[in-house]
Formats: sequence, structure tokens, C-alpha cells
Amino acid sequence: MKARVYVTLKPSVFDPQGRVVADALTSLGYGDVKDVRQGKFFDVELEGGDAPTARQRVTEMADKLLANPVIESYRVEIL
Amino acid sequence: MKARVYVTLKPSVFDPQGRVVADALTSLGYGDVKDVRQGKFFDVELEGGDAPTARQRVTEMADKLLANPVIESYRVEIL
Amino acid sequence: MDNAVIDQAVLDRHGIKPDEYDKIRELIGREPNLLELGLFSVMWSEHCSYKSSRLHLKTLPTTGRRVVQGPGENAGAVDIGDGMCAVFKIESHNHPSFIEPYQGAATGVGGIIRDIFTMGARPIALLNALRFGSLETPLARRIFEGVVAGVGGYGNSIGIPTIGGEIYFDASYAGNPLVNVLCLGLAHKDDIIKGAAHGEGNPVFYVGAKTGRDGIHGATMASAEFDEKSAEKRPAVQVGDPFMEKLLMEACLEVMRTGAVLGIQDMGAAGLTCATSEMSSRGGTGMDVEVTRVPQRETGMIPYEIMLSESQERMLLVVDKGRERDVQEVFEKWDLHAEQIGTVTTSGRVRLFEHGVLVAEVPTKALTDEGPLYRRPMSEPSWQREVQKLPFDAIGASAAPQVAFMTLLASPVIASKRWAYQQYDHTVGTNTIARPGTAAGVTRIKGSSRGLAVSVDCNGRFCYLDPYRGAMLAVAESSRNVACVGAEPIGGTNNLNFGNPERPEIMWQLGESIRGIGDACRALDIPITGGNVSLYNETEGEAIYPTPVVGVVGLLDDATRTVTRQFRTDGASVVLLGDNLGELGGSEYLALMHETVAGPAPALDLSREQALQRLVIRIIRDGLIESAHDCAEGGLAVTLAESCFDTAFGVSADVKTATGAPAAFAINATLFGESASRIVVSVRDEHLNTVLASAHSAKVPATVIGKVGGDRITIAVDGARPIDVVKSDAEREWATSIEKKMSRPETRGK
Amino acid sequence: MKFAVVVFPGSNSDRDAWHAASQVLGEQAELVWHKDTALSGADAVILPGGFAYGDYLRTGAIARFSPIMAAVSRFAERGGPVIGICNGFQVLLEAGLLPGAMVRNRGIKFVSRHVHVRVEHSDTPFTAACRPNEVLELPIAHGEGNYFADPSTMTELDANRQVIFRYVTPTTSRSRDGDPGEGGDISDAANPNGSLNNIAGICNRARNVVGLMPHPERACELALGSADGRVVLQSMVKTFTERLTHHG
Ligand SMILES: Nc1ncnc2c1ncn2[C@@H]1O[C@H](COP(=O)(O)OP(=O)(O)O)[C@@H](O)[C@H]1O
Ligand SMILES: [Mg+2]
Repeated sequence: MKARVYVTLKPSVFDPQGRVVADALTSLGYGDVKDVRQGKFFDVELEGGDAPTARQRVTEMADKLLANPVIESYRVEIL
Repeated sequence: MKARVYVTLKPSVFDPQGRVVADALTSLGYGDVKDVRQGKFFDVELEGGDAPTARQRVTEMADKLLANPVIESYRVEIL
Repeated sequence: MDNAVIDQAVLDRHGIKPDEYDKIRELIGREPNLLELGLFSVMWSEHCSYKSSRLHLKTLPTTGRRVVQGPGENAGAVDIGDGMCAVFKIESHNHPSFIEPYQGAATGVGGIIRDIFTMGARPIALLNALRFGSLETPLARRIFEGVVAGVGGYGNSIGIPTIGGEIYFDASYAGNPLVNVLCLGLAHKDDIIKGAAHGEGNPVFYVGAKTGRDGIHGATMASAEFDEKSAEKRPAVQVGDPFMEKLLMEACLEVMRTGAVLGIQDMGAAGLTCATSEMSSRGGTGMDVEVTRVPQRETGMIPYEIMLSESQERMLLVVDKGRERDVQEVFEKWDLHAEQIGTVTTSGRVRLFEHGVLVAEVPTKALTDEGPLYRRPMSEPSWQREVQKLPFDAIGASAAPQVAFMTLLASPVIASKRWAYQQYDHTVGTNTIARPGTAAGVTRIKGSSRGLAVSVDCNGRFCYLDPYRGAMLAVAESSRNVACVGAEPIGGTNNLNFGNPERPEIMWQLGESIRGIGDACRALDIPITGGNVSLYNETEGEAIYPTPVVGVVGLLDDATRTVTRQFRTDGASVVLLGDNLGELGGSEYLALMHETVAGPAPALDLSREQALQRLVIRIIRDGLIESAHDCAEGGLAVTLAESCFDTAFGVSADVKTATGAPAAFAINATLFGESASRIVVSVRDEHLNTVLASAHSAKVPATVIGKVGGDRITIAVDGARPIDVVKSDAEREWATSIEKKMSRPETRGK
Repeated sequence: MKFAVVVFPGSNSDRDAWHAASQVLGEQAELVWHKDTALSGADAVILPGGFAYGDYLRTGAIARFSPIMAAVSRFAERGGPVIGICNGFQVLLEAGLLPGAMVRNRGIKFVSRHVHVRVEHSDTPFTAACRPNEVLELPIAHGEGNYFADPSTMTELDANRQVIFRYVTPTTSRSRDGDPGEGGDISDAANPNGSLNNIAGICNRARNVVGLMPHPERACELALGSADGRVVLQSMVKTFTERLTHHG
């Protein structure tokens, strides 16, 4: 079973990495770049199990460890 | 126009971040975690333009800046 | 794989010459199989066997009353009193840093840190010597950006302060950046442990990161039968895991204290192959290894891949039989698992087994000692004498001194390197006495009054103009920098970065440089305890400047009795120790203002150099001077300016015209000439006569050339005032030049 | 008094804190392994700087699960003084012992240099010995020191006077010698990492838990360039001894 957890900074949180990338792109001549936000994802491979259990367990992992609710939100996807 | 660029380490490039997360999850009691790989993504927002041009431009950006061809591969998706 | 035919193509891919192959067959008395060929190819590689440089390295002075460990071990060690040793070595990671700047530099730092704690020493400081192409090119900026981030990313995380280094930018490094990292460690003399395998039947343990296909040399892997097996999944790029290294470092230092570890070695270049053969060779023993016991990160790895992998953060230990548990416990405390992969034998051979089946058997000495040794032909380049001429009449009009002054301050070679070192944690450990950018790195030793000073130096331009003298100048400068903080030089290390040694003129540069290092170290009484050689640094036949980076370690009896380049007292006298000869050969002034790299390298009289260094050490210990700064790139004018920077003071000086250059260039030669053996010190009035008297009795020329104070930098030459600027303007040029250049857009594209 | 310095596997300033407390201040200090479950009678707890678990994920994210952290929380709940320095601050945030979170530095680079911070309130166990608005010169060394909290949390922090240190411009007069050292002003230029409102350190509502990014423990001896950090540790001692005299 394989699941992917997408973690993104909440819209209200300033994203320094995204900003730096956006600036770099603009100065590289991509004037049409309005905004860039950087996120991360985790591909979690699980021993056996079915989709629902996997989703439930991985959601738990995201709550506990993978994302920080103060600044981040996440989405779980079963691959 | 909004595009997302997924950047992942090439398959056999060592991923210390994933390794540490996997270890942490295991010691948190998720013994069924076999492996974790970490990746990142960039949400690029473009001024106007149509899907094909957006894809072509963002692919260009990925080649030039967003991905490191030596150890990473990427995939562009139009949102 | 035994029946794999070893034809010319296979030999070529393994970089093994026909005569070398004959020698292999002679040594093992039969045809090697592919795995055995692989073992020889990495152990007999230039990197591991030093086949081109060894005969020359033998000529270096490696002994001295303080030397506890010379070349041959993972690092050198010198006695610093109180039963303690300074353990240090320098390593290069040049090519990997070109391929992937961040990871290349990071893993370079990781490698040298392992060399130090492998000796039983706790790493306490890092320095680095970096070379890049011109900062005007995007490629150089990208590599510079990545390398600095990588050096910081690894060292910061482990918590070893980076306390110094040097950075040059020159077109000759455009395709071959240099990343040399020096690590300094501290050990009790009796705790020093060697990388040797002793005692038949003792278990051999593997600990650390799992083994992947990282770093297996592409060429040696390209053999047909592997291609189907594992096509795309073989990156040469190693990725560093500083957290794993931190665990390894703490665990290894702790496990060594149990006394259960008889020998230990890191798996660096040539990985498991190098560690198993070197350890048994040093112990005069042998080793049996079951390769399938080696923890693997990837599936389907064959013995060839396991033995040649250069995965990072791995150690090999020989444990006292019966004490396995003690060792396991310590590693488990650090969440590490030590796996027994073999045992020490008396066979004098490395024997590899796959599921109990013997797959390779080679005499250890054949791999480590019987490797090829080349006395490669050397010949002075045809152009050498030519570039030593300085055609003043053909380089255009002498530049306006003040313009040249401001331009020099903004030159990346001279400008403040804070953009880089502010990315390095230099305060962790609470031992760093001198902040980067103010002097040689100075670290105190807790529990004693002592301190250690370290500097790494090399002016590649001088070495290009004259490899022999250039190398001597590198030793002199490194040692001088250490003396300028009041430390007595007690040991040295070196990193020889050169082009392709199969070209006689490159080999000549290498030979001359080693001769220069040897002569200078003998004269200045600095034993060389180790080092590293990096050859083939060239692209499309264009070699880098010969760059023998020299690292010198110095001892301070009282770590608080030290000074920096910074003036400290308003109205103090500025004194020049040494002669201002006005030599412009190979100067930054010529390169910058006249696009000329030519002329004789500055003269060097080693006995005068030594007198100068001994003098400055003494007057610093006696608390007689406020600051000391040696004259290097940019000459006297830049040294005076740098003595004002990061202080509240300006300076006004008046010097005599130097006679080293034709009249038209006299003033610039006086201000910007790069003669060796000069130090600018500042002295409070009450000590001035004592200092001048000590200089006189030490036969060191000493001239009062000015006073500290005001908010301008004013330098007069025989009354005329070629330089008169507001200090803060000059300082801004110097301080911000590199960050201005680095704030330009980047791409990954080369 | 007795300091407990928690040692996570990737701590790298643990010995620095231990040295400052025991060798410089001459107090008792003990290194406590993160797998331990008790603080063995400590009067104050220091969570030191470093990269507790490599911190490739989020700084401090994994450390909060270490066995010792339960003991640290209990100690804090009972009003025991806890200070988190740099990585220790990040751990306190992840553990929820302090509000807010850390984001990557504004410039995305690791920043290692000396900064100036103004002591906003001296009514915490870690600033009790400071003069009002005293400005301290302390080293920073971090890549993720960009403090963030949502607007409501920010209002609370101000309402409850929980912002303890702010990055300010250097003072003309060095802070420790006599002069109160005013002139340290909040400005964007003085902000090394983009922290909201130049926040360098905060405390909890009960004021016994403090976190800050700069390293006072690395600035306790003039030989190291600044001894301004000593007052932070001295504050702990002061608070402790005063408690004794009150209760004793
Ligand atoms: N330029 C040099 N001068 C003196 N000793 C050197 C030099 N280059 C290498 N050596 C010595 O040769 C030995 C092998 O070097 P190396 O293969 O780099 O060791 P390691 O594999 O531990 O890095 C070391 O003891 C090193 O100090
Ligand atoms: Mg090594």
C-alpha cells in the first residue's frame, strides 16, 4: 500500500522559499510569474493493509508528525 | 493559469529526510512503515496564458531552476 | 561472474594499464575475476595509491619532537602538551563539488570529519579552502552558492564550528572548482586509535548508513553485464546525512572509551574495499568478509557494487572478541546497529564470501602496498620563463592609485568573505576566540590555558608563475598567519590540487611544489603530518593553476593572549615589520587593473621570514601590540585598510617609495606590491620603543609608518597623497562587494 | 542551584549550556539523556541548540516525542523554569509549550552572526537580573528562526506581555557597562530572519517557559566576544535563590 501526503504552508503564512523562487524566476525573464508557493510531499509505503486503513493510519501520521497545524495543512492521497 | 511542478529525487539517490521520517514513524509505533521518500512541489501562478503555453513555460522554469537534473526528476501538471 | 572475460575494453573502463594488469596477475598468480579487478582498480587508482605523487611526497619532512602521528594514518597528530594532541588533516572533494555543488561539498566535509574522529579525536574546528571561476559568470556563482551552503549545511548540523578558510576566484578554476576542507580535532595522547586490524578471530563490525550504489565510478560500472541488471539506477552522486554522521561521531567516540575497539576506519574513497584492505594491511593480518551481511539500501546489489560503493557515513570496526556486547550497547544507545560482517584472519589476504561461497581472494599488501609507483616524466613548461617576465611597457599606463585602491577592495579575492562565513556556525562549542574574517582561526582548549590557531593558504597565481617558490610562499603565508595571532607553528598539512600528471609540465609543477613545501617546512621547522592529493583537475586540456593548499596549526600557551587584524586604540602607532620591496609580479593589482598575470613571484628569504614570525609571536605574547595583519593580496594599502575595518578607527600613513618597479609604476608598486614577509602591527606609545628594540635585535626591519585614528584612510608616499578616502566608503566597497554579485539571478544551466 | 541540560541525539550546544552553567556560573549542571524519563531534581531545565533529530523535517518536530519531554512538560506545568535556546525554542513550539511556529529564515540561508536583542520584560526567571530594555549582544546560528503566529495569537502575546526578546539595532554604548544601553530600536534591518515584529524570544502565559533563538550560553565570556548572555543564566540563579529565601 502506498500513500502520499501533501503538506503546504497555510495561505496566511509567508513562504520564504516560494518568494525566493518567484523573484529568481522574474529576474530570469519570467515576468508573467505572479506567485510561487513551495510545498512538500511524503510517499509513505506501508506493509500490506487496505486503502481505508492506510488512509486512516497515514492521516494519523500527518496529524502527529508530518504536518504542523499551526502553519501547515495537508492532504492524503492513496496511490 | 496555475501549474504545479513535482520534484522528486531520482529512484536510487539516497534520501536522508525520508530515512529519518521513516525511523521516527517506526519508533512512534507505525511498524508497518516500509519506506518514506520526501519530495517537493512548486505551485506557480502565471499571468493569463493558455494551458499549452503555461506547460511549456513552466517546464522551461523547471529545467532552468526548480529541479536539479543531477539528482532530481520532475513532472509538470496544469491545475 | 568469475567467467566474465576481461578484455581490453574492461581494463580500459577500470582505468587499468596493460603493465598494471600484468602486475595484478603476477601478484595473485592467476587471472583476477571481475570483482578482484574492481578491488585493484579502486585501490590502485591515483586517489588511493598516490602512484604519481608518492615518490615525491616521501621527500617531505614528517618528523619533529611534537609529531605523534605522521602521514599514513587517517590523520596526523602533534603533541600540544598537557597530554593532549591536535589531530588534523585536509581533504579535497573537487570533482563531486563540480557535479553537484551542495552535496559534493557537504560529503567532503563529512569525509574529513570521519578521518578525525576515527583517530579517537573529537573534531573541534573546520576550515575550508575554496576556488571558483570568476564571480561574473553564472556558473561560478551557482557553484559558489551551492558549495558554501553545503559546507555550512553539514558542519553546522554536526556542531563543529567553521572558524576560517580562504576563497579565490579565477578563470582557471571555472571548470574545476576546488573544495578543500581541513578538520582539527582534540585527543588525549593515549586515546589515539589506529586503523589497524589485529588479533585472529576478532569480529569486524560495520556501522552507519546502509550501502547503496552511490559513488560507484560510472566508468568502472559500464561493463555490459551490469547494464541489463541495473541500468538507470546508478547515480555517482553521494548524498550526505549529517545527522547520521553526528550519531556515528558521538557513538564512535563513546565506544572507543570502552576499550573494546582495537581498530577503526571510515569508509571513504573506495569504501569497503579500502577499509578492509588498509586495516588488515596495517595490522599485518587478513580479513574474511561475508558481503551479504553488509546492510544494503537497495535491492539486487552484487558483491562488486557492495565493495566499491562510496555511500557516506559508514565505519568499520575491529572489536576485541568477547566484548561485542559492550560495543553493541553503545551503538544501540545512539539508535545505531552494528553488524558483524567478518573476522580478522592471519591469512594476509582479503577474502570475500557471498553466502559462504568464496568470490574474491587477494593479498592485502597487493592492494595497499604493491600498487604501481610512477616516476612520471617532468619538464618545465615552454612558457614558464616567458610568464616570469613583467613587460611594464606593454601593460598600459599605471592606474590612478585611489581608483585602483577602491577597485582592489571590491575585488572578490580581497573583499570581505562574510557572505560565505555568515552561513557557517562559528560560535558553537564556545571555543572560538577569533571570529572568521578577523584573523587565523583561533580556538581555545577548555580545561587548559592553551589555544590552537589554524590557517589554510595558497596563492595559485604565484604557483603558476613559479611552482617552487609559490609553494614556499604558501607555507610562509600560512605559518605567518598563525604567527600573527601569537601562535607558534607546530605542524602542517597540505592538499595538492593539480592537473593531469601524465603531462610532463603538470608533473613538473607537482614536483616543484612538493620540493617547495619541503624546503619551506624544513626551514620554518613545520613537520607535515598528512595531506591529500587531487590530480586531473582540468577541462579540455586546460589545467587549474597549480594549487598546493597549505594548512598550518599553531599553539598558543595562553589563548587569551592573541590579537586580530583590527586596530584597537586611537592614536596607536602603525608599524611595518619587514621590507616594502614593491614587487608587482603576480599581484592582484596587475590582474585587476592591467589584466596581466605575469612577472616573478615575490622573493622569499626563509630565514628572514622565520625571524619575522618569531618576533611577532614574542611581542604578542608579551602583550606589546594591539593588532597584527600580514600583507597579502592588494599589498600594504589593503592591509592598512583591513586593519581599520570592523573598528571605529581610520588610519593615516606615510611610506617611502619602494624601488621594485619602474618610476611610472613606483607608487602603485609601493601601495599594492605583494612582497612576502611583511606584517603591519599597531602599538601603543608606551610599548613603541620596546617593540622597535626587539625588532632591531631580531634583525627585523621595523618602520613607524603612521597612526591609528580619524575617519579616513590616508596613505601618503614620500609626502604625496595617492590615497585619501572616507573609511566608511572604502569599508562599504569591501564589505558588500560579494553579496552584491551574489544577489544576481541564477539558473542551474551551465 | 541545579540545571538539567537535555541532550537529544542531534543536540550540539548541549555542552555549551553545560559549560556556561557549571564552569562559568559555578552552579550545578547535569546532562540528561533524551531517553531518560526523569529530570532528577533539577531546579531549571535547558533545552539546548542543535539539530535534535537532524531536523530535515521541521526543526524540533521529532524531538517532542522523546521520552524526556513528558517530564519536561510536567516540570513546566508545576511552574518549573524551562528555557529553550535556538533548537530548544523550536522544540518548545512543536511541543506546544509555547505558541507559534518557526518558518525558514526570510533569506532562506543559514545565518550565523552576532545580533542585538532588547529585553522587553524582566519579570521572567530568565530576565529577572536584566535592567529594563537592556540590550544584549548575542550570537545567532540558525536557518529556521523566522517566528510566526496567527493574528489572534500575536494579539495575545502582546496583551500578556509574552514577547521577551526583540531584535534591535546595536546600541551606541555596550549594554553591560553602566549605561542602560538605550538606542536599540526595532527595525527591519535589525531583523536577521524575518520574524514577526522582530520577535527573538517569547514566554508562556505563566512566564516560566521561555524560548529564544539567540544563544546566551555562547556569550558568557568576554574571550568569546561578548559576555552579555551571562545575565540570562544569572537571572535563573537570582530567581531561584529569591524563591528559597521566600519559602525558607
Ligand atoms: N600531500 C600530502 N602530503 C603528505 N601526506 C599526504 C599527502 N597526501 C596524502 N597523504 C597521506 O597519505 C595517506 C592516505 O591519504 P588518503 O587516501 O587521503 O587517506 P584517507 O583515505 O583516510 O583520506 C594519509 O595518511 C595522508 O595523510
Ligand atoms: Mg578518508
